[in-house]
Amino acid sequence: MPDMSASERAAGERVAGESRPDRPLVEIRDLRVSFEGVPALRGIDFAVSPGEAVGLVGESGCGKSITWLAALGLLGPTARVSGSVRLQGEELLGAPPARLDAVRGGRIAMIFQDPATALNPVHRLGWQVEEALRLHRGLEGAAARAEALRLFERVGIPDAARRLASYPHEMSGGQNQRVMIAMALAGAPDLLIADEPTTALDATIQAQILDLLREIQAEAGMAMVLISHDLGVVADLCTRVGVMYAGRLVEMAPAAELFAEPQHPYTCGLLGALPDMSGPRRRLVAIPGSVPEPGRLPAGCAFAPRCGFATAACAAGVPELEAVGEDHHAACARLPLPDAAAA
Amino acid sequence: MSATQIDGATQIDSAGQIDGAGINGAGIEGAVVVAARQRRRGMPVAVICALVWLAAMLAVALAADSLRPYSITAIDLRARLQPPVGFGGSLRHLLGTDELGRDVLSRLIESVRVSVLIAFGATAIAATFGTTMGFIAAHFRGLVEQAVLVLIDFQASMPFLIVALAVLAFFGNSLPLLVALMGLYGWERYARIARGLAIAANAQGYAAAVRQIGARPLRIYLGHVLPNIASTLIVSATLSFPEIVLLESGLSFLGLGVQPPMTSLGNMVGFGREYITRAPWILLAPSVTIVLTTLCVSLLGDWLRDRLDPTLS
Amino acid sequence: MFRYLSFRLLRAVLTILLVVTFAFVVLRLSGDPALTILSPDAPPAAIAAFRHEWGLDQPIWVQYLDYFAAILHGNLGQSLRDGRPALQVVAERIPATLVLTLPALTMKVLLGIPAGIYAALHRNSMADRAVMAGAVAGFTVPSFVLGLVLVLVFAVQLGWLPSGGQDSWQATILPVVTLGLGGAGILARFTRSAMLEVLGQPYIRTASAKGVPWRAVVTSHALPNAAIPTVTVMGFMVGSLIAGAVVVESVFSWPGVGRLLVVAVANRDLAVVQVILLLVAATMVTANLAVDLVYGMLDPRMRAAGAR
Amino acid sequence: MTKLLELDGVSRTYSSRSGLFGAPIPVRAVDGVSLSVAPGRTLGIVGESGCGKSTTGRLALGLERPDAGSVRFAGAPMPAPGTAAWRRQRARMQLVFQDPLGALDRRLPIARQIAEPLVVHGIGNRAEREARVAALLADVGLPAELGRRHPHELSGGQRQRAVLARALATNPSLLVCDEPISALDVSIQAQVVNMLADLQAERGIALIFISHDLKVVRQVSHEVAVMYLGRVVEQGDPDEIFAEPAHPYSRALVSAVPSVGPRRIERIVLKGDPPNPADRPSGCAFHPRCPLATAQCRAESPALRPLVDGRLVACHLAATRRLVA
Repeated sequence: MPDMSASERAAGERVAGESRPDRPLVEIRDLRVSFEGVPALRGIDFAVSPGEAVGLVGESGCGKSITWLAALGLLGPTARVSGSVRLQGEELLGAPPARLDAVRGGRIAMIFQDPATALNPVHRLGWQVEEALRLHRGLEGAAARAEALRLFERVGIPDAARRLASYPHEMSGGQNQRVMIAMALAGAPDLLIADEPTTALDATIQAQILDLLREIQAEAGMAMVLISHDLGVVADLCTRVGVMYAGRLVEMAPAAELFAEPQHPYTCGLLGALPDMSGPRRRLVAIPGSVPEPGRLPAGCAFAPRCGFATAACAAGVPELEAVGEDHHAACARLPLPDAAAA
Repeated sequence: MSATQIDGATQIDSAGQIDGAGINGAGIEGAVVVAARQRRRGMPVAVICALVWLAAMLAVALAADSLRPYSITAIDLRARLQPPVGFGGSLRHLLGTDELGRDVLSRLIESVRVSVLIAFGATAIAATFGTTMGFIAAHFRGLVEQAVLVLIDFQASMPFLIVALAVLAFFGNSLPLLVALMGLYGWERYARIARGLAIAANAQGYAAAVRQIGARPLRIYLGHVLPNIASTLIVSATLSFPEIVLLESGLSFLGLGVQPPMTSLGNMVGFGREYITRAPWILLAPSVTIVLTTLCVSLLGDWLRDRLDPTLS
Repeated sequence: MFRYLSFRLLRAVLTILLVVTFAFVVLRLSGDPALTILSPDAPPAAIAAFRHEWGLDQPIWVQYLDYFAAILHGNLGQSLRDGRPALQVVAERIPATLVLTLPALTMKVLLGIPAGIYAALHRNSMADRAVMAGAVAGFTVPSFVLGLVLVLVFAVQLGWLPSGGQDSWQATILPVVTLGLGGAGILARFTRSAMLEVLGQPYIRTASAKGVPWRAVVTSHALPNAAIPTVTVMGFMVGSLIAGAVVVESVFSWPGVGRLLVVAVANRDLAVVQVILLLVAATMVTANLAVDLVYGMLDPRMRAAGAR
Repeated sequence: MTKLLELDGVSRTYSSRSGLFGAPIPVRAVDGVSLSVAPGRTLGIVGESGCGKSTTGRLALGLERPDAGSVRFAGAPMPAPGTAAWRRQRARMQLVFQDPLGALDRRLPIARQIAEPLVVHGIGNRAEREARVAALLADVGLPAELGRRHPHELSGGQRQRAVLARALATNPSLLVCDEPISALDVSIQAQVVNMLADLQAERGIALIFISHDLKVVRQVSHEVAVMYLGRVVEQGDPDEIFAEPAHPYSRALVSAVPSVGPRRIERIVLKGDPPNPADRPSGCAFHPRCPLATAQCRAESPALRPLVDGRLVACHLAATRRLVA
């Protein structure tokens, strides 16, 4: 791992050093979601170990957000969800509402893309954080106020004491995202799901938030799932990365390995399509065609029509995730690719 | 009201450099549901019934002269207050007769024509006037826009029935005045919609794109903006059409709308009220017609809104 | 907040100004008052004298200012019918109207808002459909039809309640129910859509995601936000307390402001019509100001919009 | 090389007011910006939201008039917006928007929209226009039958191709692309970037490429300008600027780019938010967030001055820092 900051390295070593526990923190098995008969998620197997930072990347509509919304029962009544989501062995799908409420924000916290609309406009920021403290830590009144202040300071909100009494519209996007993070930390969760936490933010603010997430994850020792369409963001923060396409996981590997030696043609394509920040400029390798619509998926491998390696066999059946290396899995019928490195 | 304050402040880099905010996240679920909906094209039974009723009303309005069994003023004093068929009446007068022996069915047919024509005329006037005002506000901005907004505010904050009654008190009553008055009803909704959507299209959308191609304002507003917002305007019209019917029938009921010898639905209810105990059919026939018609247009409007324009509340 | 309120106050004054101007313009457009009042074949000298006496020979803007001054002095003209001050004639009728509209407003709120919330929370259920059907009926059935049907059933057929008059409290039941049912339908429909809109917002998902139980999500996250648009509709309903019963008062021969207006319009009693118009405008404007105040309390963004 | 478009010290101030009676607050969206672009070259403009890069693009196109400074296109001053001369000039310069779906009229088939500039400017007869539309569709790599479809029947990438085809219809010599790919999926962005490069090579169009995505700007630009709060803070060769930024803001911006590959510049995380354009700090607008700010920076606004290697930097410390580096 040539390029990691100190804190990243620390996080990596900690996960490695603690020897991967036998039982994952969260284990998702064959999770499927459909909306009014249209499949959005077509069978996801995924596990998160305690303390690790996992990235989930993919393009719009690939199901990366829906996976976790479904896992926490946050999809509307139009969604049909099947499969299994276990939190340290406890099944969450179909769990009673009271149990889910205790898990949400308590064991598993979530932050969202657009902090401006994700915070309630009519309540003070302090109140919104204190609500989580009351629900999950039983703190009331002055104790809750003091803890909220501590959290605000922890996530780097300047003038925190005064900001507790502010409303979301009085804050910038970056500050609101810090409040979201403070709110997520309020329940001292074991897992933080960050759903495109920096997509709506400017570049320099994005850097601030990513730094904060990295720090907090290392400090609190919690696991994190970072959902993003930006490979760079995920590469920065995560030790393990999953790539999704059209409602399925197509590749899953340690971050460094995934970016250095991608196996699935789609991952190769995504990396080839990214311009470099340094070195000579080269013509970008674009993936032809476009992402299929959820209701109109091709038969067999959904990526086959855009894939340079596809054969007739690819349309015959949906490939399953298979091990292609230590802790490295890919779902492609043509593996190993004839000339993967070239792509 | 608050809209003015908000768009005054957000002119800088309205390009919205928010990095692909729409691509990911919560939008997905919606997109999938929409995709699912688009595949099921069908019309609920209630909407079909509504359409049939409305088509019948329209046919009655257009062909009133040939459908009417009697003249609306044909008085038959020997056949006064005859009940409808099925309640002891004869086939000569299907819906019975009124206090002067006039055929209720004939008067109902004529009333439908008058009421429907007034409602259509008024809706057309309101839509045209309101949309024009909205476009003017969106195009000129600044003081012109503020003036239009004050007018919109005024119109929306005064109960229209009171204003209409005041105008009728001052000017007396005539059919053209009544139609023009009804035509002022609800113009502010079209103006709001037209202004809002035109500003959005101008800010960063198809209208801005066509403008920078070099098209003239008339081409932009009539050729592009109007067709694009037409569905929203039509939905809005179907929602305000029944209100105009109600307003006209209310005025006529009070004796201040359509004047005798002309007749309209509200007018019939108003005069029939005197005989509510002895001959309720005089008032029930037009009442049922009003309720069914407004109900059907509302059903159609709601359905159209769900189909065409879920953003309109 | 102060800036915001003074801005709203200015708008309110502007609205009143518009109403007065409207009344003036309409009055002048509607024909020469000299001819209307004196009859067209009065001697020219009498007409000239009348014009001079009432200032009708002055330039139009002087007339406009005079008109304004008269209104500011509370001089709103005499009723044609009995020559009494129009203001007094109207004021006498206000209590009778409030006896109908206040209980009706209570009924609208108590019936409409809970029904709307319930329907939104149980979207697409049978209860939702029933509420929506009731709501649609509430505004597609004109109040005079509803009123007459109620009379037909409860007064004529069953004989339980009086069909008109105001001799007993029972006489208020039918008009109040007629007013209340229609308004409750509109309010239910509006509350439902406001609630559905709010329930679809990302912050509702955030609240669920942080483990807030559904009941608390509804009461402390959704309701305060849904209240904001609902207040507008309520403001309109409060604003029409004085003249909101024009049709219903006519149906039940109720001697309120609405009935007075209808009679005044029929008799072209312009002074009375004018007073009612101004009164309605003033109530509406006051109600709207109250709405703005409530907005400021409910929505922190509004406070900021004014403070900026 | 002769310049096609020259912006000379242009400023644009909006007056933002709250409501009808609120006190107007002047907001300097663009403040004394001088830029130019030559035929066949690409000028990239980068910066965060509110930095004035979109307004600069609109000023360059003459869609808005500067309050100060001048814009010259092919040597002539820009006519006033809305005039006949201005409308005629639209044929020579075009804008590509961020959101292709919004920029297309969803009620008209693609082919008619591509033909619209020709109709507006009275170019060709019906048959000639049809032929031209077919050629344009082919140029942007869209199959001819797509011309009959409506915008919503196309994918995001196809729509942006259609918008490009329309922009190219009148053979413009200048194209301003305002965030042309940020609404597209990652796998589609590369398609559009490649196509833009090809079209420029074939037709010698001058491009102004406005984006917050530094990687893409580096990929397409011959020259790049970094903007902060309405001003250009650094301007020059993209390879040099992105490899060794001289202005502390550019440096932070470059270092903040999330990257899969190795990082060349140590990450600098700036404190605070970009300030509100309505409330501009004194002196150098960047000083409250700048890790190197001195007393001079707080008091004095730095001018854009050339460094030894030819690039322009607006920083009091840039010259000395270069020596140190």
